[in-house]
Formats: sequence, C-alpha cells, structure tokens
Amino acid sequence: MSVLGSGIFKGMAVTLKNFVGSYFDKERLTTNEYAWQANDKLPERAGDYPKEEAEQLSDTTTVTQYSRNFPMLLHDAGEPMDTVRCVACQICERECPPQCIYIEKSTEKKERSGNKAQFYPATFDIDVSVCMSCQICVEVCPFDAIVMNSQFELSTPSRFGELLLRRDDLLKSNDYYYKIHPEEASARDKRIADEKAAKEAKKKAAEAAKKKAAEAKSKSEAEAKAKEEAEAASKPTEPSDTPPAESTATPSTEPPATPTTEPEKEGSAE
Amino acid sequence: MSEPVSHEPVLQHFPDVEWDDAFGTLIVPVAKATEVATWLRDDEAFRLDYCSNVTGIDYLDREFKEKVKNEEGKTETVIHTDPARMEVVYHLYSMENRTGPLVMRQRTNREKPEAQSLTAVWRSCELQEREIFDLYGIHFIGHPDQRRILMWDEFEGHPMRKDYVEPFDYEWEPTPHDEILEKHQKGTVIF
Amino acid sequence: MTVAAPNYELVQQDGLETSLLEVSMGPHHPSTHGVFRMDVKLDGETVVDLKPVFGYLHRNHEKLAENMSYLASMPFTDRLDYFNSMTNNWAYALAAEQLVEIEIPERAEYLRVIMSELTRLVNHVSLVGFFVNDLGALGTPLLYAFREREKILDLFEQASGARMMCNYFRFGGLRCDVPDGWLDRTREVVDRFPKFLDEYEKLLCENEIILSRTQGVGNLSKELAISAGITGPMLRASGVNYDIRKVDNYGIYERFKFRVPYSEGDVGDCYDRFMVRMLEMRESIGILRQALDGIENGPIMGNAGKVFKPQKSEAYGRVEAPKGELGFYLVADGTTQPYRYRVRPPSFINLTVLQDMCIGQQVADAVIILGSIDIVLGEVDR
Amino acid sequence: MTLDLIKDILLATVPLLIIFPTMFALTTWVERKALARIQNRIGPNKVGVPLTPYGGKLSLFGLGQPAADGIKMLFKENIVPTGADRLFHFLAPILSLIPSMLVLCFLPLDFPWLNGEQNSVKAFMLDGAVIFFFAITGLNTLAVFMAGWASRNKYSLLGGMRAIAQMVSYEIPLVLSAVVVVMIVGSLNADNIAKAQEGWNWFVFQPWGLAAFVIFFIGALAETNRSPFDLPEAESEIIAGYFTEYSGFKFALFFLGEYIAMFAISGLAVTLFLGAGAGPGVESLSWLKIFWFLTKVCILIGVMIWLRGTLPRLRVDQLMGFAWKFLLPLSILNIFVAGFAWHIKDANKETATSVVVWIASIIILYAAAKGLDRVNRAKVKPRTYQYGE
Repeated sequence: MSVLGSGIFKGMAVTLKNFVGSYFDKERLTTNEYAWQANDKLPERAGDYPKEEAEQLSDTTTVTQYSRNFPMLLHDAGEPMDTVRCVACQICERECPPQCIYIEKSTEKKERSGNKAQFYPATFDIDVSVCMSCQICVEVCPFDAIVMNSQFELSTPSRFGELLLRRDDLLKSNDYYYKIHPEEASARDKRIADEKAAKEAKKKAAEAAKKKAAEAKSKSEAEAKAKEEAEAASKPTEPSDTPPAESTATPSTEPPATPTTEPEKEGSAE
Repeated sequence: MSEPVSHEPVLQHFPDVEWDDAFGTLIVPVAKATEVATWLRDDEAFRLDYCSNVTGIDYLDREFKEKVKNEEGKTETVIHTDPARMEVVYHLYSMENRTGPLVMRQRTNREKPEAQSLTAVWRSCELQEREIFDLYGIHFIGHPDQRRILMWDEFEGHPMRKDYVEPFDYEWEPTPHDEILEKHQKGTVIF
Repeated sequence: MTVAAPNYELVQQDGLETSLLEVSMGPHHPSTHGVFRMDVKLDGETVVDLKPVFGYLHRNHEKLAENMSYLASMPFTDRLDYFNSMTNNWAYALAAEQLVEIEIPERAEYLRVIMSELTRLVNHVSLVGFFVNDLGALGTPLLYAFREREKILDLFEQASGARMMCNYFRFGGLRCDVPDGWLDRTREVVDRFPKFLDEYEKLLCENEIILSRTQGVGNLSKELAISAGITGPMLRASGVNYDIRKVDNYGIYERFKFRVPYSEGDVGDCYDRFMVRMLEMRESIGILRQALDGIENGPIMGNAGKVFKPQKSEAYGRVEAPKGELGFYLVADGTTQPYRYRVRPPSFINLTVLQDMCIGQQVADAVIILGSIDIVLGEVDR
Repeated sequence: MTLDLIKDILLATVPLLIIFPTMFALTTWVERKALARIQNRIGPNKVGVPLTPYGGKLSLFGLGQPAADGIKMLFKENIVPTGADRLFHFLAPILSLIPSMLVLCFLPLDFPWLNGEQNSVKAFMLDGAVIFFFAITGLNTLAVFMAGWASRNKYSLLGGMRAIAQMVSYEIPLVLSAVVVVMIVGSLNADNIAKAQEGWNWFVFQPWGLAAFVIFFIGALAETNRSPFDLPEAESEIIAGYFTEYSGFKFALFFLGEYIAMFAISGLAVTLFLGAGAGPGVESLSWLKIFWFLTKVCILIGVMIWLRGTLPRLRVDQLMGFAWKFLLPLSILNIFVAGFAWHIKDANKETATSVVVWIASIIILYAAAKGLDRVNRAKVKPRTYQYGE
C-alpha cells in the first residue's frame, strides 16, 4: 500500500534532481552552445579538434570528424585543375539516388601534373538543395575523387546561385580532407597506397614474366598482357587503373587503359 | 527463419488453386478467394491467422530475354513472354503456430481488375487493400470502405501502374539540369 | 470489416436541438506526430466517430524505388521511419539478400544487431517521451529521452557519418567498419543506460496521473490485434507473445538470450503499450551487452559485387522494427532495378484499429491512443 | 475627495501596479529558466541589454528575454478570425486581466508609507475581503468562456467549455477550504487573518490547516489553469484551448492576466495559511513584512513551476471527479475536524491534549483522503508482465 501521492512525489524528486543536477553534472546538461565548446564539455564527442583550431575551422567543421554533409571533389597538392582526381566517368551521376549531380565531360584529355593525360569534368555541378548526403557517390567512385565534406553553413538567399555548387566550389585539396576527416583520409590513402603497391608488385611480376617470355619467345608477351587484363577484369570491384591524380606516382610504363571504359563495365545502373 | 507452410493440403482441398513453383505462391481464382482464405485461417493445420502484407503487382506485356545454356554448353538467348495481368499478393503467417509465410495470389486482368476483398477474413487487409485500390486501381469486391487513401480524392489515374504517365504538374520545381528546367524555361510553368 | 460508429442517438430535450461537433484534428494538430488527420465527431468531449485521413506526406516511395537501382533505394529507406533508419536498412537488406546468395560476415552480423538494438532504445525511449508529452507533461520526459538519444545518435554518427539518415547497411554487410574505440564508447553508453531507465521509470511508472490516464483507455483485444495484423510492442501489449526476432531468428538473434515481455491480461490498453516498451528496453540492453561481448574483428562486407543484379525471383524480408513488423517485398525481373518494391509499414497497418480503439473515449484519450500506437508519418504515407 | 485621499489611493495602488507586472516579467523568465533546467536545457541566455548600437551586450543570463517577448508581442499582427465576434474577441483579454488585477488590492500588503491615516484605501481592510476575493476571481471564468465562444473555433469552444466546468467546480473546494480559516479567525478581514497568524502561528502548521492548504493549493492550480489542471489550454489535445485564435498583444494580455491571477491566488494562500507577512525580523523592520509576503508568494509560484515541469495532465472526467468526489468531501470533513480540534483545544489547554488532537486529526484526514482515493481509482493499479522466450 503506497503513500497517497507517492508516485507524484517520486516524480517531483526526479525533476528536482535534474534541476539541481543541471548546474553541477555534465552528464545532465549536455548542451554545447558552440561546436568548439565540445572540447571542454564532453570528452568523447570532441577529441577532434583543439579549441583554437576549432574556432578557426568553425566555418568548415561540424562537431565530429565522422559527420558527413555534401560531396566535394578531391585534388592533390598543386593547382586544383591540374591535380583533380575526377576523370568525368559519370558513374556518380548515374548512381546518385536523387539525381543531383550533373557532369559534362571535357572533349579532350588534359595533361595532369606528373601524370598521364586524362579527361576532366568540364562541368561538375551538385545541387545541394536536392542532395541527401547519402554518400553513394563516394562509394561508387573508382578513383577516390569524390568524398564528403562536412561544411554545413550553406544557407543562402538564392537557390540556383549558391546552392548549386559548381566545380570550382567543389574542388578541395587532400590536405583539407585530412583536416576534416583525419581518420577516414588516412585510411583511404593507406588503401590507395596498398592497392598501388599490389599493382606495382603484380606489374613487376608481369614484367619479369614478360622478360622471361621474351627470352623464350617474342609471341608470349601478348599472352602475359592478356592474362593481366583478365585478372583485372575478374576483380570488378577494384579499379584497375591507378588513380591518375596521384601526384607522387611515377609515370606508368604500362599502356594507359582508358579509365572511362573500365568503370562503365562496372557501373550497375543499366 | 520461421518454418514455411506446406502448400500441398491446399491444392488437395481446392482443386482450382494452382501452385506457381517459380515464385513459390498459391494462385487462387478470384471467385474462390474468400473461401480459400477463410479455410486457411480456420483450418487446424494451417491457422494462418495473420495476414502480414498485401501487395498489388502490375505486369505489362513484356518479353524477357534469358540466357540459357543448351546441351552443347553454349549460351543462347531464350525469349519468354510475360502476359499482362494484375496480381494481389498476400503474405500469410500463423501467430499461433509461429509458421509462415504462405504466399497467396489473386490474379486478375488489367482492363477491369477485380479481386475479392479479404478484409472480412483478415482485418489487416483493410487499409492495404484500400492502398492497392488507390495506387493500382484494383477494385476489391466487398471492401467496406473503398476510397482513395494516399492520393487525394480528385486524383485521376493510378500511379503505381507501370504504364502510368505523370501529368504535367505546375507544382514541380525546376532543378538546374533536367527536363523540368527546360519546361520551365519554355514558359510552360505557370507560377 | 470496419466498425461503424455505433448508432448514436442525439438526446433532444425540451425542444432544444443538439448536434455532433465535427472537428478535423490535424494535419496541423500538435499531437498527430506529423501530418496526420483524424476527422472526429464529438458529443461533448466523447468521440462518437473517427476517420483517419492519410497521405499528406505521400511521395510514392515505392514507385521511386522501382525506377532506380537496388542500392540507390537504400538511402530512401532511411526516410521511411526516420527515427529508425538502421532497422529500415536492415529490413531492406534482408529482403535483397534473399534474392541473391550472399554470405554476411560475422562482424557485420554483430554490428547489425548492435545497431538495430540501439535503434530500438532510441525509438522506445523517445516514444515514451512523446507519449507522456501527449498526456500533457510539457516535454520533460521527452527531453530526458532526447538527452539519452543524443548519446546514441552520436554513436550512429561516428559509425555511419549521419545521425538519423544513417544509410549504413549494404547488401551483404555494412558500408564501412566502425572507427577505433567505437565499441568501447558504445559499451559506456549501454552501461549507463539502465541508470537512466531507473530514473525514467521512477518519474513515470508510478505516477498516479499517468496510471489513471492510461489504464482502461484504448483497449485492444487479442483477437482483433491478431486479425488486424498489429505487430510489435502493440501486439505484445495485447497479450500475444510474438516477436519476429524470436520467430524468424533473422540475423544472428538465435545466439542471444533475451526475453519478450508481453502483457498478462487481455486488456491491451495504453498503459500496457507504454509498459511493454519500457520493459523491452531492458531486454535490448541485455542483447547489446551480449553482442558487445561476442563481437570480433573481421571483414564487414561479404562477397557481394558492386553490381546487384538478382535473377527473376521474389523475396519478402521482415524484421522486428521498433514499431512492429517492417517488411520489404521485392520482385526481381533480372535487371538492376526491382520490378516491384513494396514496404510493409508497421505503423500504417497498426493504424487500422485506431477507429475501434477511439470510439467512446474522450478527445484527450484519442490523442494518447494515437500516441501509444507509435506512428511516424514518413512511414505511414511513404 | 481631498487631495490626501487621492494621494493615498495612488500610494496604495501604484506600488501594486509596479510590483506585480514586474514580478510577472521576472516570473516568465524564471519559469522558462527553471523549466529549462528541469528539462536539462539552458533556457534563454542570450537576450540582454545592448551596450552600443554596433554590438556588445550585457546578457545577464537572458534577463532581457521578457522585454524582448513584450516588444515582439506588441508588434505582432492582431488576427481576428473571419466570423468571430469581434467585440467579445476584443473584450475577453481585458476582462481576464481586470479581475485578477483588482483582487491584488485584497492582499494584505501593508506598505509602510501608508501609515494608517486613511484606512479606507486599504482594500484588505474590507470586512468581506475574502469573500470579495472569490467573487471577483469568479469573473475570470466569464472572460475565458467569452474568448472561447467569440473565437469561432471548435478548439476554442472546447477549451471554453472545459474552463467553465473546471473553474466553477474548483471554486467550491477552494472556498470551503478557506472557510476553515475564516471560521477559526472569526473574520473575513484579511488584516485580521494576517494578525491571527503573527509569530509562527501559521495555520498551515495545524493539521486542518495543512489539509485546507493542500486543498486550497490544488484548487488554486485548477483555478489558474496551471498544470496538471491546464485542460482549457491543453496543447496536445485542443491546440491552445480558448486562446487558440489570439495573437499579439491580446495574447500577451491573457498571459499577463493568467500570471497576475496566479500571484493573486498565491497571495491569498499566503494570507490564509502561510502567515501573510509573518517571518523573522518583522517586529523590528516592518518592511520585511512585504518582503516575506512576496517571498512566500514566489515560493508557491516556484512549486507551481516545478509541478508544471513534472506532471502530465488529467482528463476532463477525472478532473471533475477529483473536484467533486475527492476534494469536496475532504474539505467538508476538514471543516468538521477543524471545528472539533478548535473546540477541544479551547476547552483543554494542555500540551498533551493538543498533541493528541494534532495526531488524531492528521490520521483522520489522511485516512479519509486515502479512502476517497481508493474508491475513486479502484481499478487503477500497477500491473505485472510476463516474459516469453
């Protein structure tokens, strides 16, 4: 038999505890007025930026390095258009669920600094008023050319003025990517490096085989190459081409496989 | 997964009912649907007391190309034709026996699609059949309250049909690159 | 078989005429949980007739999905029940994985369970908050719930990059692995949760006003609940022991020890629905603990290629979403787009009995009955 | 009519018109802050006093918020629905404000500058102050129903109907619990009631006084439409009840009227049960009387805010049942208990007897309350659940 009104009094005790607790207990008052205050308040949410840096970054960062917002195009160190990774293969355009990407491929190939000539996007627009931040473009991109930005302060008075991000707005350097998504960026670069190393090794093996074959017969050279191509085709999830914008990449001796045809085979849309 | 229900007794009990092995479904003639459904619900062995999902499907006349290996090991293309029809699919489970699903279909034509309403057997069909009526235009005989549910009452056509063509809608907002923008620029959009 | 309004006779006395008051509750009403409308006929404060009106948020999700590739619909499933994007993802992935044979790696299965149970915590805790808000509690329990929900949403953000529209599951696994230290942070949140639940129960479960407001309101009998396809906590509140996690054992649920709370009597009122959810959260915490203990390192993506192109077949995948049975019915025709894509939304079908439960109750009860059904209009209208 | 009289009238009323609207402004801020803290939020903390036209401000924990709200309300559009009764729609907020402002005069706030020459201007010296108080507060009901009816909105009408039922019902336990004090003091004069409780002889320390105070406080919550009895403006059910269709300054007037009514009825509770201005140090400093009085009022308001932050709302039938089946019998019983206790105490002045009477009264009242509660909520009890595998 409970005391009359005991349930109400218990509830009032809880609210009183919370009222008082909100002044003393960080567990109870979890509000951060500004993103960079997080560092002072909740250790697990912050950890990402020291306060001073966060204040400088406040226009470009959200609260955590894990958050994603809208896509951006990556380029490596140097002039953006010289080192842009995108080769205008248009997979992302086809796969984008809300159809917010619009790409026009350049008519001719362009020399990239320290790399072979590639197509480049003459137009690359993302209508962020339509984009739903799903990250599918990032997943399907075989060149690691498109990643998610975390900039969120995009409010503007006009829709097609500023909410339609043009190519030059979207181009961001790899350093910036490292700054906003440190973990993800290093993991991605590690993967790219691994893939490259694996390719190099394979190429070396192929070259060795070629040498051997050349010694034996000049005809077998073509076979080795065919074998290599077959190997590359059998693994459709892995892009067989080195990301062309890898600025440190040594010029490949391999005849360039046109990167636009390969991914189109992989493309799943039609 | 829960234990699937054997369909054999249904075929024995109701000779009209067919079994489609490719999709694993009972095909019930529209006229007998209520009878079969009531039997499935009340029969001791089945006790399919829970109708989980009711769906419409619209098939147009379609030709399928399928690559089949022939005896010599070569692939050759076989063309199947899929006749135009409409189907109402019921996914039945038993809460009592914890078995299921048994898939049941009512097949009807596309010109004047009619199916039996099973709302009297399973109450859960009520809103779902209304939805099918709304989106596919299948008329449910004996449905207590057959009105549009998701679209507004004045809406014309049934949007989930495969041959549905969207009318031009002035509410479409232009996006920078697609045909709506073209229409917008042509001045066909009235604001 | 709709229950029509009982033949209601208006009392006429001394030559004074009286008539029913027709009120359109919604779509702008504060407690219809979105844009939902109830056309209510009132006699004084008593609800004499009630007609739910749907479709204000209809965007024909199914048609959209039939015109894009299988993978591209995944982010749209987030938007169905925007509280529980993880379980929506799972239901869709489960259906699609039945179309093709895909092995799902161990770690991915564990993470799926963890994500789904965290989602259940998020949903139930905020639903209880919303429910008490509908009872008129000025948001205090809701804000406590949101305080805890934030912690879980942070975890989601760290794992998937987004707080609500996670888009995390893929056919054959998950999109990416969780970052380092994520499991420890999750364990911390999970360990802290029971303490919060104790406080929450102290605040709500014994409150005399809540008891008298919710008991005997919106009764739903066992028979009607089964026949009307009610699922989830609402079904269990009506006294049916049916949980798809137990029945189907999808994923790796058979490895975990957990119990399914269901109501004892045949009442099935708002109080039962509220309490079943409170009790379910405790069980979810148990599952989470076991899953966090059992998880091991490994790959998170199965052998699925990038091109998802199933043969001509059909599949129906269902999971125990926090709101009930969430099913996806896919008919594949051998192309990269589903020929038929259907969502079986739990909160839509749970609304079937709204009318039956509300008639004869007061206006204030109609509001809390709707609250106890737990609807999200993104899912109801699709 | 002498100049002195006018001066005295002004001296008696102007402070009330300054203190209580100021307190209203502060209370809205305190309420928002306190509710925010109860809900683990920060609450308003930005609006303050701008220091220069170009920036820089003194934000003082958001104390500028009430001013900002007031300005916002002033500039908002005055929307009257088509087909609404414009006259009554206009009159209702004024009518809700006037009675609540009027009854402030009946609170025994004895300002020292009014040194007793013109007692006639002190409304609380009126011999029927308590009864007058209830008579005037009753007018509030009219305003609320007027607003509900004139808005031509179904939710407003429902709110108005609820308000009438609720306010009329709760007036009865409210008056009956005040009757106890009047009975003991033997006067309806607020000044006499205050004098009877000087020192620490507050009536709330008596069992019947405590019971009457609790009943009075619950009745006051219902009378001022505060949670958990805020049915007339139940947001989750009937949008905002009778002021659904009010905007801008009319809404602000309603708001003001509601808060002033809260102060008034808390002031009456303080007068009747909490010793009015009694408190430590009153003998030497008569100023402290006002301070203690307002402090007690603020504490009661604080409890109201606290309750609002905790409790959900009752349902209409439960609300009426609570008034008629719980509070009414209890307050009637309380009158008898008070009468007996007072008689026994009067006849036998020993401490032991008074302790026995004290305990006996408490037991009787608690048992009665418990019994009534069990009868009223017979079917309501916690349940057990089973677990399936």
